[in-house]
Amino acid sequence: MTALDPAPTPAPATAPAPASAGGRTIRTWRTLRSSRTAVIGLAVVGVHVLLALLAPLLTPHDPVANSPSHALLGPGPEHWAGTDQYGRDVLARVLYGGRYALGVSAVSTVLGVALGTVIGCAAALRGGWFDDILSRVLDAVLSIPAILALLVVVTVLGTGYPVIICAVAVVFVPQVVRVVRGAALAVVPADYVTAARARGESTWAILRREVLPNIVDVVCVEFAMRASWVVLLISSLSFLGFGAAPPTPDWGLMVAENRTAITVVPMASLAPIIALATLVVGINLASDGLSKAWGVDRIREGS
Amino acid sequence: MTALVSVSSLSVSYRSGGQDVPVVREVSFELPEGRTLALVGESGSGKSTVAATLLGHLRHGSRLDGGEVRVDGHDVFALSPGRLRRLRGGTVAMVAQNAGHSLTPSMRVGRQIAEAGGGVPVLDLLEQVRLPRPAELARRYPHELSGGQQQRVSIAMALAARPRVLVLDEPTTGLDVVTQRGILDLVADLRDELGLAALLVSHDLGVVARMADEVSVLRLGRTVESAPTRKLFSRPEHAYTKRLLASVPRLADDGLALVGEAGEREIRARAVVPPQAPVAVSADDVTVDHGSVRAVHGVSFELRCGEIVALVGESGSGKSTLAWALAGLRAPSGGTMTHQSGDLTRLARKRPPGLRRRVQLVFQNADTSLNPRRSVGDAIRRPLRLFGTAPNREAATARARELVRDVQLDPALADRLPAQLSGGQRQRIGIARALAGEPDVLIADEITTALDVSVQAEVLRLLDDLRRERQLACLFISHDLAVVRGLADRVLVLRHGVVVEEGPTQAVFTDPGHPYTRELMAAALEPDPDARPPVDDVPDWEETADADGVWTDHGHGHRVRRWRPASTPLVEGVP
Amino acid sequence: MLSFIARRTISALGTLLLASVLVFLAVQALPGDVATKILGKDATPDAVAGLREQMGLDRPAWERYLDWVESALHGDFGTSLVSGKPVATEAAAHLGNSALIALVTVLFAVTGALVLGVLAGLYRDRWADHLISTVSLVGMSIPEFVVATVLVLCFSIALPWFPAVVLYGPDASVGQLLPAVWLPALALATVMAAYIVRMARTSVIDVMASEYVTTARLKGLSTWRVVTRHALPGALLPTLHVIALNVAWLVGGVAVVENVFNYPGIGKLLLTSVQNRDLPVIQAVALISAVVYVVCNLAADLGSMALNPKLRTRGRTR
Amino acid sequence: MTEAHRPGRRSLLAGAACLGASWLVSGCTGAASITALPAAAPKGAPDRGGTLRIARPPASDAETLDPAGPLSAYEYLGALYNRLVRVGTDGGLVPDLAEAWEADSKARTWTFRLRKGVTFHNGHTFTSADAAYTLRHILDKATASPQAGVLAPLIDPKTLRTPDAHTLVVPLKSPHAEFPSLLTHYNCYVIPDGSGRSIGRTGIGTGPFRLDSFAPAGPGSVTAYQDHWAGRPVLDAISFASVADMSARANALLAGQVDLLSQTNLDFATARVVEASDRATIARVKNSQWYVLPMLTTEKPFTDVRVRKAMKLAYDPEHVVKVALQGAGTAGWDNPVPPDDPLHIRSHPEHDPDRARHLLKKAGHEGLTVDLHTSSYDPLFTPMALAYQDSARRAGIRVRVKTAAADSYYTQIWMKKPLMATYWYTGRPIDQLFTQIFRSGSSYNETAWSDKDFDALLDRARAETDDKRRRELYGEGQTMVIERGGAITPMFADRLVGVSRKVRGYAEHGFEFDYLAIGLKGA
Repeated sequence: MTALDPAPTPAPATAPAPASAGGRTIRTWRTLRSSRTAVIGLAVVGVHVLLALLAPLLTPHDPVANSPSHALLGPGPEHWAGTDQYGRDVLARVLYGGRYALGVSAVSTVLGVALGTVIGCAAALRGGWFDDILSRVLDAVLSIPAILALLVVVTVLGTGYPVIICAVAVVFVPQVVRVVRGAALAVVPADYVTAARARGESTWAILRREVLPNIVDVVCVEFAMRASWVVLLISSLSFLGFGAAPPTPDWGLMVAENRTAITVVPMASLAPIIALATLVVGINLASDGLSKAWGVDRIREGS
Repeated sequence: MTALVSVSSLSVSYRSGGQDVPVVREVSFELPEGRTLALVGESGSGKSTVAATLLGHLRHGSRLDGGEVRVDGHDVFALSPGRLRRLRGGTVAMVAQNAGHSLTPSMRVGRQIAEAGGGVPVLDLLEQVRLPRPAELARRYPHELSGGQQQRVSIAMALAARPRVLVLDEPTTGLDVVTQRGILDLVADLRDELGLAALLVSHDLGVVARMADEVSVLRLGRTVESAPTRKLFSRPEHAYTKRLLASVPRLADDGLALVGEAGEREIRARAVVPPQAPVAVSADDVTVDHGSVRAVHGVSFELRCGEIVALVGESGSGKSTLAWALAGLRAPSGGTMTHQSGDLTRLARKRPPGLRRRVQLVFQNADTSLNPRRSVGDAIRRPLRLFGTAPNREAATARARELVRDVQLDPALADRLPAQLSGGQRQRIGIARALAGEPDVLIADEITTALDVSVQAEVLRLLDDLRRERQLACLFISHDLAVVRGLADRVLVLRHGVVVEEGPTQAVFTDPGHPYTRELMAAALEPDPDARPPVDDVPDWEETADADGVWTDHGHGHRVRRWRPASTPLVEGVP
Repeated sequence: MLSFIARRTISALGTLLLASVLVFLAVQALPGDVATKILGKDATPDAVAGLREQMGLDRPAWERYLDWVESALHGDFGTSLVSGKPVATEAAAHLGNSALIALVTVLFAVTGALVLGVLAGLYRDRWADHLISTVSLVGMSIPEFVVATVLVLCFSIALPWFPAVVLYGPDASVGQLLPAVWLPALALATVMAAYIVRMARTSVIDVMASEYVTTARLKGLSTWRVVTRHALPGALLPTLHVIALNVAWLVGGVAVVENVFNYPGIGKLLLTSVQNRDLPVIQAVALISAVVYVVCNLAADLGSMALNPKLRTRGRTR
Repeated sequence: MTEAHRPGRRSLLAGAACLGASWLVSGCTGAASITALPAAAPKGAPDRGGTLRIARPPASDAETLDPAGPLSAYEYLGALYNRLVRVGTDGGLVPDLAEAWEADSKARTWTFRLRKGVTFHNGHTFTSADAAYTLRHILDKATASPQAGVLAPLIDPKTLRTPDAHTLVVPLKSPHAEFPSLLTHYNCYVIPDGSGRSIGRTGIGTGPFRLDSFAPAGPGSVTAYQDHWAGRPVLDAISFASVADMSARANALLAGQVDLLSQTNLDFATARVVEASDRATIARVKNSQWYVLPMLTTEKPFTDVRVRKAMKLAYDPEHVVKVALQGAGTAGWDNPVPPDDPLHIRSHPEHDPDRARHLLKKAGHEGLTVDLHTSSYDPLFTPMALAYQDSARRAGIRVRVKTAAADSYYTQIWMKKPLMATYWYTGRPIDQLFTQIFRSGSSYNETAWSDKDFDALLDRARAETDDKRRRELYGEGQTMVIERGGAITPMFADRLVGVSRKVRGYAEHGFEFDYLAIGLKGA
């Protein structure tokens, strides 16, 4: 007896692709492709990653080698972006600088977001005293400006990569927790979570099977947002002289070193600025595109 | 004289996901002065979109493809912004569906009404819509009013500018049946008093029968049939209209209405529950508290295998709280609930697995009851694995496909995501998931309220089949008396957490003992223009719980809580 | 409503206490110490030891923390280990100067951002929206020290309209500091405005799509009245918290910009005190930033209560 | 808008261009090396009057005006005070508050004839009591003066005698022919009798300017002292501003807010920018900074003199000067005494990588690998270290350059790591140089070098009253330091001082400039 079944409401007529895990990634990829900003953003970030990885092939110059004989050159055939005061090739330093910026920010963002997500979900699900205490601690850490926290940590443990990564991760875990907790709180009262509770599933099982898959989009957008914020934070740190120690090629450090010579060799400062801005714009575009594609409500992010 | 409102071959499409989805296809009708036209159809039929075009409003992203809407002689879409604003103020006014959402939360109600212009004093308008203490009420914010009060404010706001056409978009959906009756009477009186033309949009045939002079039936954006109300209800011509009318349960049905292909209606007699059927669940003096508020107060009932017991009552009567307590989601603060194989007063998490799978819950809103990121097959497989009713993965998958077939769906749907299914299909999967644990007791918490009337009929049919085949005990929660009348063997009427009347459905419906039950039945709307309300006298009453017993017995298990006629006339209080 | 404020203040105090403990523990472990810093590179080991003992740096950490809290409650934040001046007055002077920048920044950033955000939201997907969104996106991507550097280059060196550097001490008068406030404020405002614009735009779009705004439109009200009376209160609500977070961020963000302009504000005090390992000053600055953060959040909560009557009349229903 | 902000025609052009993106990208090309920079500050006579604005790095938040103290606000001292004896432009001693001085036959007792008619800023006349008190103040433990280390072994404060108001007799514990040169240090500025406690704030002295206002690590100013004994200074006043960040100081100069950056050795890029600007220029001060790579002679492998010798022969100082300074300085050839010091000896061993390799093989350190610590504390440390690394590689020595944090460099690297980079200002008299930095046990002996013969030679040279003989003894001392010392001195660097184009009469020697003659043209 064919059910008197009116066609589904005019929801986007997506072809009923198989809904297995493979299907889900295809679906995500299609939604990604559908939003233009996400594609542009990801393309820009992709270019940056490529440039950073292929740096040795792209430029013959060693980013750290000093050749004072041709210091402070403007852009020319030999050095496309000119040289800085120690005669180091600016273009090479920008390319290698990409490694530092991308590497450190990627790792610390992953670390921070992973940690933040687990804590955020647990807080939202368990609620009660655990949630209260956690909010108190988060508020305390958030109340200290990131710059101060980082300055103190870096002066205590020095400026090695692991130190900076952990410091940045620790500093922005509270913000991630706040956002993820908000997103999870919106999912927890949903009936399918109540159904899981009615079945007597354990908290961890509910977290893993019901809550996490539904906030993965918020987490990804949060990841992209934080990555751009981290890149800026790291470059500010280097600018203040607390980040990468010279002579490592780092964009913030390059701006700091060459900013007084901006009228003589403008490219020495502008190249890292352009690189930094394009990378961050790329990440922001990607995160915007992602959030539009997945219809993530960025408002919760503010609460 | 041309009609006040004339819509000719209106076509509207909505851009989504890259293509243009047609929502309205060549709809035409006329609305003369002082007459009321009803647009009827199921969700997705485009009726709200058509209604909005009378005010020249198209939702963000939708586009006018063709046709014309002329109001008072002007083509609405050709008007300049200034003239469009005058039209919206003075000539056409709209009362939106969900009053709670259509009133600005940060503005006092009085100012929102005054803002609509027209110079009519706000207090007069509030009195006209029969709201108590207008002065005090005008200073309140929307969230401080009840659903009924909010809707009356919306109506007052629409009337402020003395319009000549009133557009009502599902004015009473989501309201309790008694409040709904109050609102409809108010609109009818105002319409006649002010000589307004009205365009009523609704999916509830009872409301249409009561209010409309003409009816236009819409399906998927196309006008299927259009006729005067009495003719349409008595001699429908189009198959879809027939089926639609047939699917609506009637208070007079003494069993479930089975609807044939061409809309022929056959009442299936209720299954007789053998008296010696074992008691699946018995609840004794159950009390549940919500913080300081007592939601359920001393409810007792028995539920036998194969029997459907209905819990009826308005919102806030505690019926859902009781159901959730039984399902183990809320711990009762008093009384006991026992099942053959164990005590149910403890939360689900603490119940032993053997007992936990015995009682299963099906949720009202099909959209949020299934995890959007998992296929429906997974949703069914999970309880199978958890309760061990399927030894391994392959057996679970096979069993799951079987269950999908049991709820009369194509097993191939198991791989789909919930978003790719219709409301009705999703609700059936909810039921299949409940059956995975092979329960004795199924709790259905308003499972048909959110469904279209045709889909509702099928789900009720499925529920009835299941309890017959599997000797399933079912606790059915609803606020729709007609649905309960057709499905349930026994019924309990709940008011403010207390059972005011209980007994076999036949007895309670033919001879309701308690005035509250009579009030509910009087307010129920039958899809028949000249239907007499089954009950007419509804005396004022008040509670009495004096020493010699709480109940008066009416035989065959039909009991009514004691009451006496109210000594002082109740102030004309509107809930 | 009063209970709401009381509860918020108590939790705020809890946050402050916890923040001060965190900072004290972190700064405790700073390598090298202030004594060697003060006596400079010519210091002989015994002079250093003498100074340490004189400053009480050899007492156990928790004892010093308790003393610090106890005296802080009386408003005495101890004396700076480097300059010997009482920390309270020094920090107050620097905070006052930074407040000048903060005031101008917040004025520029918040008003500008809200206007732009609302405009972008209203004219959604039209050229105004695209222009404002891309500009705010770029604004968000350029760190404030880059903006500061370029501003100095253009408006101090090439076009001498504004001073490149502040030559006055921390207790300079407002008159002396005023000409030097505009560039740092502009640098901070661009970054801060970018965040607020994006948030305002998103919330305006959501509110304009809500049912009550559509109803207001269908009542025949003018667009201006619909936006100001009906849409704005709802749109402002989520934006308030972002504004609060950004203002709190200022205390940190200011450090970088003040370094470029040598502006004697709380940020520069923060940097020098960390370099000098001047424990009492670091702690005072951390406490000040915590207070600013807490006050901003409290203000945001009060603001949202004003905008959203639901919160105000939680008690009275039906 | 202060008067300094009149937009000159050229700056407006530059401003408009700056806003145009094209100019930013092109930038001015061409490898103009340092030599294009002017040799010294702009010539010509200054106008009378005007205020000189100086931007200075604050010594520390606890800086004072006490010339003898460890943390004195350096730029104020030259304006407020005078010394008994000062160093002339030719490096020799020139009378200041002491008109003449002579020693007895064995150079044990020195008598100073003090100038008459000199008054302090507070009106008191300058007498021998003030001079005696100044020396006692330096030797006082409470002052913790760096100069005490040099003078305490020579002077017993109680034996100072002031026979009359204008004669000071200083009996020494041991003969010292060059004793007056020790009083040229800025710690030895003369302060009024008994002003030990208050001098830190009042700054009362006999100098060309009197104190107007002073805030530690903050702003301050001094005004011309009308009845200064050597006549009124050219300027009306000098205002000081503390700007910690080096780039911020440069920006202040470029924006025309200040006229002089003191105590700031501009790196090449900034120097080129300042030179290119139409408001400021560069004043070069020859060989004003002595750069040194001290080896701790108490740490392996530098305990072996052959290894020290090899480290010195292995690198070519001319290469380091060319690479690190781009020619703005002179090769040091491991001789700590600067070339323009009259006692400097010309002879030094030539760069000989093979002999270095041979010495290392004999010392058993074939293929030596050492860590060389550097930091961003001074812009020239890293280039010097890298230049030494390139040069020493040819002699088979592998040098690893390690960078440490700037703010903890002098507390955790200096005099603690076996090999690091540091610098001193030149202008110390040779006896003070050798006593403070090379005599065994001195607190500044950064190579921890103790050589009995060298110490004995120093004492003999001090006692030698015959100038020619004393010059030969100091010559032997220099050879000893070159041959056996632990200090590698690759170069003496010129200091690049940022100064406004309006400044005239900027003459700097021994890290101080002449406050009397300096002035502004077209102020």
